[in-house]
Amino acid sequence: CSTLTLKNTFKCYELEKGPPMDVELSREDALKMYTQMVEVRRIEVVCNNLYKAKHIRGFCHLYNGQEAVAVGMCAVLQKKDSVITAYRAHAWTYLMGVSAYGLIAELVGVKTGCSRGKGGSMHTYGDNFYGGNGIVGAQVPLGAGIALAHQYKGDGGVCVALYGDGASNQGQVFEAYNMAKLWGLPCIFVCENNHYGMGTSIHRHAALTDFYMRGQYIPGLWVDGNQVLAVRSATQFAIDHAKNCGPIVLEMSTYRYEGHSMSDPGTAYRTRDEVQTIRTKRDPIESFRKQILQLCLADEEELKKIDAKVRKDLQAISKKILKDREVGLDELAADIYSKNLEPNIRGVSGFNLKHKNVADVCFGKARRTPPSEIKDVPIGDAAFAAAQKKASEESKARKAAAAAAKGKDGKDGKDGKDGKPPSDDNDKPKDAEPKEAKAAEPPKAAAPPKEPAPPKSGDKPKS
Amino acid sequence: CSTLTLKNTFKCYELEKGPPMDVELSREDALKMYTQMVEVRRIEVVCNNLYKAKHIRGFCHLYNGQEAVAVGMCAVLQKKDSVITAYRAHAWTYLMGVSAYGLIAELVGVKTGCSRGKGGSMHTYGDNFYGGNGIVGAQVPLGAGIALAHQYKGDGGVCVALYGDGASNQGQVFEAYNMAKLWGLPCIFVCENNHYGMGTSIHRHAALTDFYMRGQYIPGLWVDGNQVLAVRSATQFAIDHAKNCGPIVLEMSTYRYEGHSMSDPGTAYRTRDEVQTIRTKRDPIESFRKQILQLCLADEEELKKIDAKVRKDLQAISKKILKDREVGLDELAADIYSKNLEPNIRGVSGFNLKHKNVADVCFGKARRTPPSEIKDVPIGDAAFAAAQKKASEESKARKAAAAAAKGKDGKDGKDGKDGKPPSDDNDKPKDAEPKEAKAAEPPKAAAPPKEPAPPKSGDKPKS
Amino acid sequence: MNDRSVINSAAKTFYMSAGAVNVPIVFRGPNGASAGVAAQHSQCFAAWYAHCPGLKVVSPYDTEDARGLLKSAIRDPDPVVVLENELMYGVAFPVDEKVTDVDFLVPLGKAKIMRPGKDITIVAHSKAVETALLSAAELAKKGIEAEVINLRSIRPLDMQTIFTSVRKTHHLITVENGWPQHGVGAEICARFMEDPAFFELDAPVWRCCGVDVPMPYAKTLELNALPREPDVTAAALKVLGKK
Amino acid sequence: MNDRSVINSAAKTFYMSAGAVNVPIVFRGPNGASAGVAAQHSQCFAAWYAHCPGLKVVSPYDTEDARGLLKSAIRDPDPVVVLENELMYGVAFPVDEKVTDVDFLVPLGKAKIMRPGKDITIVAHSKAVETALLSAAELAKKGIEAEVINLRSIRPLDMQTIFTSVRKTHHLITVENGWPQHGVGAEICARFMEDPAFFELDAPVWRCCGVDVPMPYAKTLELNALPREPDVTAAALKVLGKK
Ligand SMILES: Cc1ncc(C[n+]2csc(CCOP(=O)(O)OP(=O)(O)O)c2C)c(N)n1
Ligand SMILES: Cc1ncc(C[n+]2csc(CCOP(=O)(O)OP(=O)(O)O)c2C)c(N)n1
Ligand SMILES: [Mg+2]
Ligand SMILES: [Mg+2]
Repeated sequence: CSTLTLKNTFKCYELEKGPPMDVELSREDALKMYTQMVEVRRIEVVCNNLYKAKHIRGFCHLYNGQEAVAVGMCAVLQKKDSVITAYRAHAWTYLMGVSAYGLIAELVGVKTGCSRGKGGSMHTYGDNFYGGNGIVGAQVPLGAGIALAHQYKGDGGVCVALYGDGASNQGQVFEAYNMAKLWGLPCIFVCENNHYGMGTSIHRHAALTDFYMRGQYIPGLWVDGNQVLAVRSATQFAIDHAKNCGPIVLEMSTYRYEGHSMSDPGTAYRTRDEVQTIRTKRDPIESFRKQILQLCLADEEELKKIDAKVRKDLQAISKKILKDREVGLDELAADIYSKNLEPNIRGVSGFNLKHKNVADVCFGKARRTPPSEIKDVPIGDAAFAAAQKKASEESKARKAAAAAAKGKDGKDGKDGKDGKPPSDDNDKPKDAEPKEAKAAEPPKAAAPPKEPAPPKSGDKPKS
Repeated sequence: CSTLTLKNTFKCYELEKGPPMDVELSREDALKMYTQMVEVRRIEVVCNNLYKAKHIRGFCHLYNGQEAVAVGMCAVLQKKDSVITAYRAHAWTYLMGVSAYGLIAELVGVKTGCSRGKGGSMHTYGDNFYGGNGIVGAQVPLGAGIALAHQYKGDGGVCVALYGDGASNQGQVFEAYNMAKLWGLPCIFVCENNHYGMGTSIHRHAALTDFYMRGQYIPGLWVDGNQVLAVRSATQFAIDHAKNCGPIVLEMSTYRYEGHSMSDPGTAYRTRDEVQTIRTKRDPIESFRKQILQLCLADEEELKKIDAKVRKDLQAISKKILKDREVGLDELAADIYSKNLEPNIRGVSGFNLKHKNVADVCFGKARRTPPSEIKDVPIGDAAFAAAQKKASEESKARKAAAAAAKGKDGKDGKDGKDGKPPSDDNDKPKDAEPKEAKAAEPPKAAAPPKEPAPPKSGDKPKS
Repeated sequence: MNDRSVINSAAKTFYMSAGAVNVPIVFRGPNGASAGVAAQHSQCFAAWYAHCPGLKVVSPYDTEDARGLLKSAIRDPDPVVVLENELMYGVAFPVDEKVTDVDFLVPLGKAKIMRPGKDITIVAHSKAVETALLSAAELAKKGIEAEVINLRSIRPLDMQTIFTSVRKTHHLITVENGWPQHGVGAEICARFMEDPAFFELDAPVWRCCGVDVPMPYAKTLELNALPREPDVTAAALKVLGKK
Repeated sequence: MNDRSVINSAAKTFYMSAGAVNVPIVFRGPNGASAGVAAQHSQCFAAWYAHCPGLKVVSPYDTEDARGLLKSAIRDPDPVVVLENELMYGVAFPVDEKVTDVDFLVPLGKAKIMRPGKDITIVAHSKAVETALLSAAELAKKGIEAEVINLRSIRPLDMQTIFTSVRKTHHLITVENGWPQHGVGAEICARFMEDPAFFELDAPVWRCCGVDVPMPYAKTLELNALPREPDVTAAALKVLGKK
């Protein structure tokens, strides 16, 4: 195991301290992450070729250049954690457990695809991987919802919700921020800033290009997203934060080498020079390779072997996939509903198709929440009220203790100045417990659940 | 004219300085604003009574307690400026030029209403007043669009887009912020913070309750919205800012005395005490009355006379309105389209209604943009490109001047390092002029149009 | 959460994932016109949502519907949109004891015959069922027995119940408070065109719908913007050739 | 800008303001299925928008439509939704010289007869017009003369042109790439039920629509998810009782 000091990799926003700058790297981890980065890049090379050969159709968004983000993050995510991302989803799909075969086959549209060829490039799913999403920004509130499920189930998991720099301007992102903060959700918002939307540079689409600050009242961390070790550290830091203090925003500063999608040559809105400079100076794989060699965790030969093996394996996979078939026409009307109610589905000219469920022969099954998992825990406003109640009880306890220490009466735990019982306050959500009576001033916030420090970003008016 | 020093009325966010604290108040202005505040409150009293007597139906959102905001703002808005707000629109409608008669009649649903009774409480319009809007937050992007129209027409007007504290969490508000900032729109975003959404206190709906900071990269100003003079100063300040530097966010801190709408008693989520305290200590009318008396701009007697006259006038209006009739059934199918294409409109049971246009007999007419007003000015991306071009030309001019000063050749105004003409750069929006070739670094923003200083809020990471 | 999210994220995911990810979510809320709330707050979304495969859409009328359909929606593994009517929130209906049972469910996708009849079928959903029932009572006075069908589900549409009824009555009108174009009645008309039941009709199907205008505020206009009992009764008589 | 804003702010304002505030705005963009882009990017919004009074909705097919309808939309004082088809962006059509005139307009609300015929009417919009024309060519080989109508506008629907055609052909099918339920064809069926032209029909109206599923990615499924020439031809023959 070697120790290594990170440089220029983080900027903090509303955080007392960031991730540690000294990181450990074992030979095992180094080789694993290196291999994964090489794999996900190679997968894209294969996809690129298959697209050009017209085996893949429609949209196809490549991840080349951004590999360190997915690999670094997945290096520390655990089985219980979940991920949701946008349409640039290949690397994520693979790292979240879908085989390269299942992934590429999906893009080719054959039956062996992880969505049986019905979803295509943007719609791949796995265990705790809630997919790509073709609607810019739509996955972000869904991610907050998944985080709410983690909180509700108390399973200790966090949700990573990824979105691009372009998506960061979507209103629904801000709605998700607000609710995640209010409810203290274990959500890690990750902006993969590759510096362009669909042909639009960040300066043309975002009024504030410091994407790690855009949570405003949510702490943020800027990360050099082309350094896999920085990403890994930042992610561990973010997981700890999300579990203990609620949401956090990570900006992974990175770059995409290819066009936005296969139909974009990627040269109309940026110079070839710009792309070339990043490729030579900041390539995530190249720079990690150098780090590994410098630390003597592996030698050149070993790494070359990995490269060669990955290349060979994927070539074989790609070849094999091309022999696979699409699903039969009977699946046109399959799996529209998990519990279908109308056996006949309307075809182009009449109700001549039969619905069927093939979910069971696919990689996953429709999972229903078993009654044992349904809990009576407060969420949303109820969670808020519970937190208020807890805070109020703690304050009573403190006062009582203080009073006792001074030898005064403990007032039976009530502290209403005018002697009203606390339940006199009408401002309680349904089902909530009574809490302290309010002052005539507009009410102050109780601490949101699990949030130890109040937000700071708002406390600095200049004059 | 008296001078008066404001206290505790402003907090600045990302502004070098706020409005002046010394304000002038003439007798004329004092009496005008006082009268208006009394009028808009009285209008609401009348509406309240008419509602209880079942003459007004449906939603009805009263403005009591917030009068200083509308009156103070309208005191400095000019004819060329425009306003758009939400459903709590009575005071705004009146102050933007609709008569009390037209307004109240609209609520009663009669033909003399400013929307002929077809719009009701939330849908009233006037010259440069783009209405109430029943969809929380929807008016904010519309307001940014109106500001874009002011910019496009170059008419020197600004748009005031008002929204509540609850609405401030709507995603579309953030989308409007972003585009307003990017395009340097003359838009004044105004959050009327009355401390509650629909039964939800700000601390339960907003993760950051400093609404004047929520533009983040847009400067903001907190204003004591119960002091009409503070509101007036802040508005003048905001107009100047909007015209010269682009958007600004004002938070008008205020309070609503009544329930959210007539169906809400307004006591389930706040204490009676809270309401009472504001009424006695911070009432906008009472405190302005005191200021006027203190400054000897008028005497008690005069103000009482105003009160009495307003009361009497509105009583008369209210009485008269009740004698008015609803529009005829023929107007059910009137004014669906400005230029209708299908003479028969489907009634409940067949195409038995006739479309008609009554717009001409109403207070306004459908206004089409005359060809003479259609300009070929760049907006959006084109405006951005134009600004870039201007900046580039200025920089060339500077360099040429410097070179000339040093006795070197001016290079014909080209400064491409490799001798390429500037038009070699592919990153230009359609219709835009060629601009300078880019460096290999991700591009830097050109100054947005009309925006002299770069945003500051983003420049302070802690570590 | 806007309409596109409902469709794109909830309705399509099960299909796109080839059955791997089901979306057991219920969207519920007031739908259609309330009283005096004007155009922006009065719109029936039944046809919009029901246009989209992957969603199930129900539109309860009375207490039994409201309880039974919502409970079924919650227990269902697919996304269900429950379109409630604000005006019905305050209306109490007598209910059978079984309705209060914790396991009382109303099956999704099945219509309910509210009143049997042999002369004409009146199909409606949500508050329009009330209008249909009032009309049936009125028609009864004229010796006409109308069969009133409460759709309950808009997607899937329980056409079998309607076809069966029409095989008996040979006449059909639809009543809805939503707009006509591409509405619920329109689909029922189209289904008849495409089914042998078409030849059971003794007259074309007729639609009573909300007037094709945004909802006005003024009371008289508002009242006249939605089908009322006399409208439905008149339509029924017309279809029956009695007028 | 989501769908509700289009409806609530643009469509309803003129009515709510009793004609004081018109909203001269054009919403344009690709609509319907493209190629290989799967469920989230393939949806026809024609029926959704056309459901709502206050909007005008057009759906161009060829170059002439695209230019003429867009220009008319821009010059129109009301909100107009222009639903373009991504797959047609790359298709060149020969055009008459007049089409290139700066003042060339295609009137909103009027359908166009693309090919006259006397045996059956085929109504379509957007890319489905192509399918209808292909089918008409195929039918011609069998000696059947189909009249193909390009709707151009979905709201208002130019029913007069369709009625007139059917008075001649006595047979009608509709073709659309959108989903069937509450779709464009459904409304046309309903309008026939309610018009004397109903009695001109020698057979019920038949719809060819997109299959009632989210759009799959796999090529064969995708191809089969939309009506193709043989589907339309078969439907036409069926309606004509020739098969
Ligand atoms: C709601 C929505 N608007 C527009 C689009 C078209 N679109 C697809 S990707 C994209 C750009 C997004 O850029 P960014 O978020 O930076 O992600 P990146 O592609 O760089 O990974 C746009 C505008 C869409 N799919 N959905
Ligand atoms: C999009 C939308 N969501 C919900 C509602 C219901 N609603 C009406 S007013 C309101 C509260 C808004 O509060 P705020 O913005 O603070 O304005 P205030 O009423 O205090 O003036 C809500 C939730 C609505 N009209 N539109
Ligand atoms: Mg990007
Ligand atoms: Mg409020």
